[in-house]
Amino acid sequence: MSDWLFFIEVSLAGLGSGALLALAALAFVLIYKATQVVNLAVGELLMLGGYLFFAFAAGWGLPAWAAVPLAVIGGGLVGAVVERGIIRPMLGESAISVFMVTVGLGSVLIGLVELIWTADPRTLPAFISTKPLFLGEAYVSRKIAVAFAVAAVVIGIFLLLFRFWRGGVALRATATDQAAAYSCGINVPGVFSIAWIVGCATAAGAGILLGAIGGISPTMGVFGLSALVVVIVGGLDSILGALVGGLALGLIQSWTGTYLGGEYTNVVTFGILIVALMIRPYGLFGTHEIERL
Amino acid sequence: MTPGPAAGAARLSVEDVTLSFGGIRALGGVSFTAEPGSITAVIGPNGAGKTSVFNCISGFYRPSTGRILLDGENIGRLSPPKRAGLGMARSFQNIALFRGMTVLDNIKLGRHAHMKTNLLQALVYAGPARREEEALRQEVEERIIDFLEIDHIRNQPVATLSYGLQKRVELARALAMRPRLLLLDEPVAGMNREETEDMARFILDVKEEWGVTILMVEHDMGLIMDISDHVTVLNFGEVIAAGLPAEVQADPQVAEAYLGSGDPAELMRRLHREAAE
Amino acid sequence: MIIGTAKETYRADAALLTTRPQQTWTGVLALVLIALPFTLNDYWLYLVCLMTINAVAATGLNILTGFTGLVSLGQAAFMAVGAYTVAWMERDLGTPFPVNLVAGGLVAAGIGIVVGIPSLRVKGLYLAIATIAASFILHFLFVHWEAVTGGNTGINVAPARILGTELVSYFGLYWIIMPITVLMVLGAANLFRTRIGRAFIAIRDRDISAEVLGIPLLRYKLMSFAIASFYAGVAGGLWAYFFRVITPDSFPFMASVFLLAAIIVGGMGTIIGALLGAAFMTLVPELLRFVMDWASPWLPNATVLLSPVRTIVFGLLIIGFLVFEPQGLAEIIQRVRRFFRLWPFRT
Amino acid sequence: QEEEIVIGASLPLTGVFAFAGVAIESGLNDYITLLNEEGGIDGKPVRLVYEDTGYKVEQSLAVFNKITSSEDVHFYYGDSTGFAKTIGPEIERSGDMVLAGASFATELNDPEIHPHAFITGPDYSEMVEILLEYIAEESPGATVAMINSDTEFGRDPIERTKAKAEELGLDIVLEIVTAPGAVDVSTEVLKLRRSRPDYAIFHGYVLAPLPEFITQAKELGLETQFMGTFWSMDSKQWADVGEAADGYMGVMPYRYYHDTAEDAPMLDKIREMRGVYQHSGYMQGFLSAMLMTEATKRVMASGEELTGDTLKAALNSIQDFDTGGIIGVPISIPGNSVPVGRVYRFDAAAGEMMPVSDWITLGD
Amino acid sequence: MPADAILEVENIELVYNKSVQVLRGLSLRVPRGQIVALLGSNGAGKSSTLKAVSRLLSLENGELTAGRIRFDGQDTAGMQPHALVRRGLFHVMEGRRIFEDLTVEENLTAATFALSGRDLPRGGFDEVYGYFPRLAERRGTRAGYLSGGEQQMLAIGRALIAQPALILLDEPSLGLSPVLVEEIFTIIARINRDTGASMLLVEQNAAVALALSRYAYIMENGKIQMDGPSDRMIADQDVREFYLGQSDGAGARSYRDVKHYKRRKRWLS
Ligand SMILES: Nc1ncnc2c1ncn2[C@@H]1O[C@H](COP(=O)(O)OP(=O)(O)OP(=O)(O)O)[C@@H](O)[C@H]1O
Ligand SMILES: Nc1ncnc2c1ncn2[C@@H]1O[C@H](COP(=O)(O)OP(=O)(O)OP(=O)(O)O)[C@@H](O)[C@H]1O
Ligand SMILES: [Mg+2]
Ligand SMILES: [Mg+2]
Repeated sequence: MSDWLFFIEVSLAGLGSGALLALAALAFVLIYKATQVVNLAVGELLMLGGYLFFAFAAGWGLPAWAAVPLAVIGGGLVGAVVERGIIRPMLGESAISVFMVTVGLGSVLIGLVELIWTADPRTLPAFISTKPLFLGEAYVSRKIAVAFAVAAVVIGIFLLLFRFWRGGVALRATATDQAAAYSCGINVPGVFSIAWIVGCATAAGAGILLGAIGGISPTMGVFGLSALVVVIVGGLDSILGALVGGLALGLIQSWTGTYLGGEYTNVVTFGILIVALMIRPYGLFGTHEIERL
Repeated sequence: MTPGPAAGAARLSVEDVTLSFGGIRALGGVSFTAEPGSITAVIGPNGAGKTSVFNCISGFYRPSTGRILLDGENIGRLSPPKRAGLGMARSFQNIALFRGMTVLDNIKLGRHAHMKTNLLQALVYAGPARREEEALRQEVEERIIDFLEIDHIRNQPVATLSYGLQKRVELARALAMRPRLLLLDEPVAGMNREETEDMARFILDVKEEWGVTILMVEHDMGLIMDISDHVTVLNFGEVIAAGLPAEVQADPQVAEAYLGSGDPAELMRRLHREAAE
Repeated sequence: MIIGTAKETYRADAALLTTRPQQTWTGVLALVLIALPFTLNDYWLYLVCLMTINAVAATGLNILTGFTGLVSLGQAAFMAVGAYTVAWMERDLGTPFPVNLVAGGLVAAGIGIVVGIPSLRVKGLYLAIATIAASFILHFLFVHWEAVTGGNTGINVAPARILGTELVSYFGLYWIIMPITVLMVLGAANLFRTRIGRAFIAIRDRDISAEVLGIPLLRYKLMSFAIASFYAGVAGGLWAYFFRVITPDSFPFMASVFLLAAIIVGGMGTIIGALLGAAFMTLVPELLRFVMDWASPWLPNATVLLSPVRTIVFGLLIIGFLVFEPQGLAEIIQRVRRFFRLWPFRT
Repeated sequence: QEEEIVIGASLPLTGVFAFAGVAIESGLNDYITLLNEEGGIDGKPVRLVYEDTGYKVEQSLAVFNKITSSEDVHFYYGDSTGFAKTIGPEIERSGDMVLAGASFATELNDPEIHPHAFITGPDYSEMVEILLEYIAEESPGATVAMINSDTEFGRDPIERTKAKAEELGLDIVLEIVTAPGAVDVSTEVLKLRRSRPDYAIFHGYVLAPLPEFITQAKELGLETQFMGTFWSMDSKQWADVGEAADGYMGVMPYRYYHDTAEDAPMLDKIREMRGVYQHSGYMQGFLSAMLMTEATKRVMASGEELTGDTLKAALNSIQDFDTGGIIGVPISIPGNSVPVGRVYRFDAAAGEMMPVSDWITLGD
Repeated sequence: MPADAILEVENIELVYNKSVQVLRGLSLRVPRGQIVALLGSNGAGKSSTLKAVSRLLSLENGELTAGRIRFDGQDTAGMQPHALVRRGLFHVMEGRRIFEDLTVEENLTAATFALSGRDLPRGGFDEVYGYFPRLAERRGTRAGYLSGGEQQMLAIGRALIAQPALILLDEPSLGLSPVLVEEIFTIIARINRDTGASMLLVEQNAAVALALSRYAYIMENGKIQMDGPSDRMIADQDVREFYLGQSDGAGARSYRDVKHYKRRKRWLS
């Protein structure tokens, strides 16, 4: 096999996992855009999505076309409850405090999953065909291809929404100044709820895809850290950043894994993060915080 | 112990300073001088670049060209803390007190650049560190807090104070910096007549008793006319007039760009009458 | 009823312990600390030592995050740096333990400074994430720099020796861990009586105006990082002597989260907060063990529930304190104190 | 002397290793129950005292301290390599107990450094060596890929694997170290496709991402034979994976629950006590309890005091010992480990692991 | 005064953080179509009163413990702040509070949410740009980079978009140059005249506020201390002394002389 073909295959695989990263990053971005909360529990919400799907598909024996939407809706519901229960009372508190609340939330979710499903890793019932897919001569795993397509469509929809929909302004206005948003007639609690519901549902959806590829376990939330790197590099409030950052990181991880070895992916990932932060402290596409005296 | 300003009032010259943000030119060659021991006012329409000039002087912005001279020495390259060490102190347009600290600590903080305690001394808190802290405490209490009549609030967290008092604490903190040059950005904005009078009294007293050069941005023309010795008018980042208060007020260009018809109350009454008809 | 004491000098007003009851209680606490190792069994003594080590690291983190406002999720990695330094010196140099501890602190401080460099450009959560990155990069070093760190296997640490005796029992170790902790906590308390501590707080509140007021930001932010990592390094060094082995997984990322949680629960930006938080967060999982023991007659599989319940309680504590008691345990203590001071008059 | 014999244990009943911890707990308890029904050791009952650790070193340590400060313990069962290494110095210092456990770390198998440690089976390197001996036997000169996770557990046998392969004339054509927490293995599979090894040996995983690996490799038409070590060899676990699991092989030091070999009276007893399949961790716990109590019995018979030294000497005195069929050959404990194992192959149709080799004892 | 009031505040008490009482039985009313001024020294509770009316208090841990507020004849208790805005009550908050990260234009777009259920403004944003040409020039700039005055214009511009029935204006002249103060007040008067919007105006510039308004309240320490038609207030001795800076004679006294004058307010004892 030629080196070039191999390189292309490796890159395609990287783009595929990059799309998953982008989807998870989108969950960060949606919530951040409206509430300025960096939700560190995105990884755990991903995990929850995987387990919900597992419960519906393996536990209740529902077919995939029913279990997938149910799990996504379930994720959204959890988002609504979390927003109502612990995020709204934190309105007006510092960003760091809310960030830490989500750290606590992550821990609670892990505990709950362990309590209900134990800590054993599990495999999701297969719902994506395993027939290999060839782009020309290059092999792509079908699951990865499906993940890529789903992520691309979802991100595309959100990009359009934010471009042409007035609600995007409401989201950002709310994030900047809640009192002022209220005074402009924006339904601030509503915006909060929507952002969390949609963000968590997105995370749950990403979790199903992730689980289909690698199985589910209470530790799969660490994936959230990679997605976090994506949003930091791409810019916390930029959907485009999530997309570009996700694909880029997917590629880079794939290349490092192949040419340097899997043990290097973390250093390289975080090394890139630090370099990116030094060059562009607010990410590639993020907005600068305005500081004036 | 040497209370008060470090060796006399300073002379500040701003020479041909320009500054731009991205494409926007905020300052286009501004020059003026603040004479030692005087009150110099900088006025001008909103967005004219007054705060930007202050930021250039205190080192928060780096002008693209021009010089800033303190007693004839170019300080344009010094970092803000170094400039503070030379006796430059300022208050901020949007109050910039440290909300997590008490009034006393806020004021003490002003002295930071003049203190010497190093990390090791601080961890042990014996000998020099303790002596320095005690001396500072005494001076702050006896000279500044007493002078500005804020003894009743010294241990309160600043976040709970009303706007007027916060402005006063800002002044106190600036005084703790042993200023030779004091920059005040809109010291009486948001104050009513009575509070403005108090502040005017403090500014005059600081000038006289502490012998400090004062540079002040303000929109309250009444105050400017009454207490300043010299006025510089900025518009679109350029000096359009300078001189004694009365001269500047009479300048038609200034009236047009900045002062308006002169008596807004009269204008309102007229509008009102029109509306009623 | 205790009424505020009138202070006659500025010095008295600035003292660390200003009231008679405060002095009394401090005396009592000192006696308790001395009596502890004679009364506790190994299990409790182990927990006390662990708590104390965590308290040092949390105090350091509190200086950085609680007082200077620079959020770090890398404190455990700095502990690891200290621990490795101590382990390496014990193994390859054989220097005495006080030297090793100080060196551990200094090396950690050095690394802390490097990690802190982005803090000038990068703020808030972006910085927190840079520290996460730093800790993963350090972890990589621990695994791969085998000559120094022993790779995945790690390093076994020889016991600390003092006057020819080896400190191997918890009883013996207590006598180095506790005094060092007391000294370091006192140092931190002193820091905030001086200009340096004030500068930190100013940076936390609003760094750009602090700069214009004469505080060199880079220098102080790095100083804060250095102090925090020094504390972490010493704590890590103590940890190394306490557990006597160090591997790359000794200080997982969760340990950094644990320390941050400890200062949140204890109270950010108060000296006592870090101590209370470290003690509380170390003890709660153990107390849950007893709770589950008691519950076992009613809950058939109580032992199997312990770990998930612990994970949940850990999360709930963080959430609960942030939502309902953002000032942490320190504030609760303050309220209790106010209550007794004003007692029998309620406010 | 003591009224009863106490065995202490830090068990991971929850957390990522709970599946094993729970099985080990049953195994330990069942053997001790059997023994006590027969009168214990010299009429003294044996008691297992344990608590959950959640597979966290600090928790294990807390449990250890809690148990040893209230009980007189001479045998302790630990839950992880990290714990074993951490508590090692304390065990050596106090000198009054032997440490067994769920860790098969190569490092613990050094009587010089860990004179009071004991592994109920081959260490991880020995496991891989058993596999390599099998490969060398079956297809001399075969090409082999090593796939290890980037953890202490995963990296454990790498050095010795390479050495052994060279000694046996096998060719290591690919070394893959997977990133911790990585879920997507497609790039690794691509590497595999490029070098097309005859065998690929996984180590450092429990289950994920092995099934995905195998599935993708099969999709691509690779004929590589995949193999694993003890913790990824449970029969039930592979049965859950389904079709993809067919043909997966690996090394197992014990017999499986459903093994109906004739010379295994203990397995019959186990099936009597437990009507359903037991995880292979159960066998490990069961055998650990057997060997620990056997050593205790030997020391007490000789009238010596129970200390780390005497117990360890008693363990090493075990020669050609019959485990009641848990292991299919008589065993000896020359050092810290029991270097015996057998290669099994998963049969998806039967849903069971089937032996494909004889018992292989290293060093023979 | 005519009975038809768009806003009636009756005996409200307000407590922050469950401990600090800021308003103590404050009452006032704004007749439909009129401008009413609310004056008072720093910390008197003016902004708090406005926040109580627009119900933005909850964001700052404030709570109304007594009293009633009626907007357009309806009790506002239990209403959400944004619902009030959509019914036509717009609060221009103290300190501008524009959305720094949004552009000028997006700031105006955000204000269109107040129109939900009603028609979009005819000229779109042009009316606002007509009043404030400077904003038109900078419509693509992020609002955080505007100067103080420009930001104030934007804040008022947002209110204009919302076409409210009542505007609460909190210190609109804060930090504005004299010519802009004039301009902004002229525009406020025009808006009042053109659209008939009622206004409750909090202002430190008492001269302007009294000239612009028909009726005025003066508050101290959370209570109304004085009220009356504005033209009568201008003539009051205390008001002249403390709010207009005029001593007995006609002209304003100089700030240079203030040291010698230190008379306590009569209503504060
Ligand atoms: N950091 C910055 N980035 C971009 N533009 C800026 C920045 N700071 C100021 N400007 C622009 O520079 C011009 C001058 O601003 P400046 O704040 O100096 O005005 P000012 O004279 O103080 O006005 P005001 O009286 O309203 O406070 C304004 O147009 C402003 O938008
Ligand atoms: N969020 C808050 N928490 C606690 N106290 C507050 C809060 N907001 C205001 N206060 C206090 O309530 C009092 C009244 O404040 P308010 O802002 O209403 O005064 P104001 O009349 O608008 O003053 P100014 O002219 O300075 O704007 C002040 O003493 C202030 O300290
Ligand atoms: Mg300005
Ligand atoms: Mg106000």
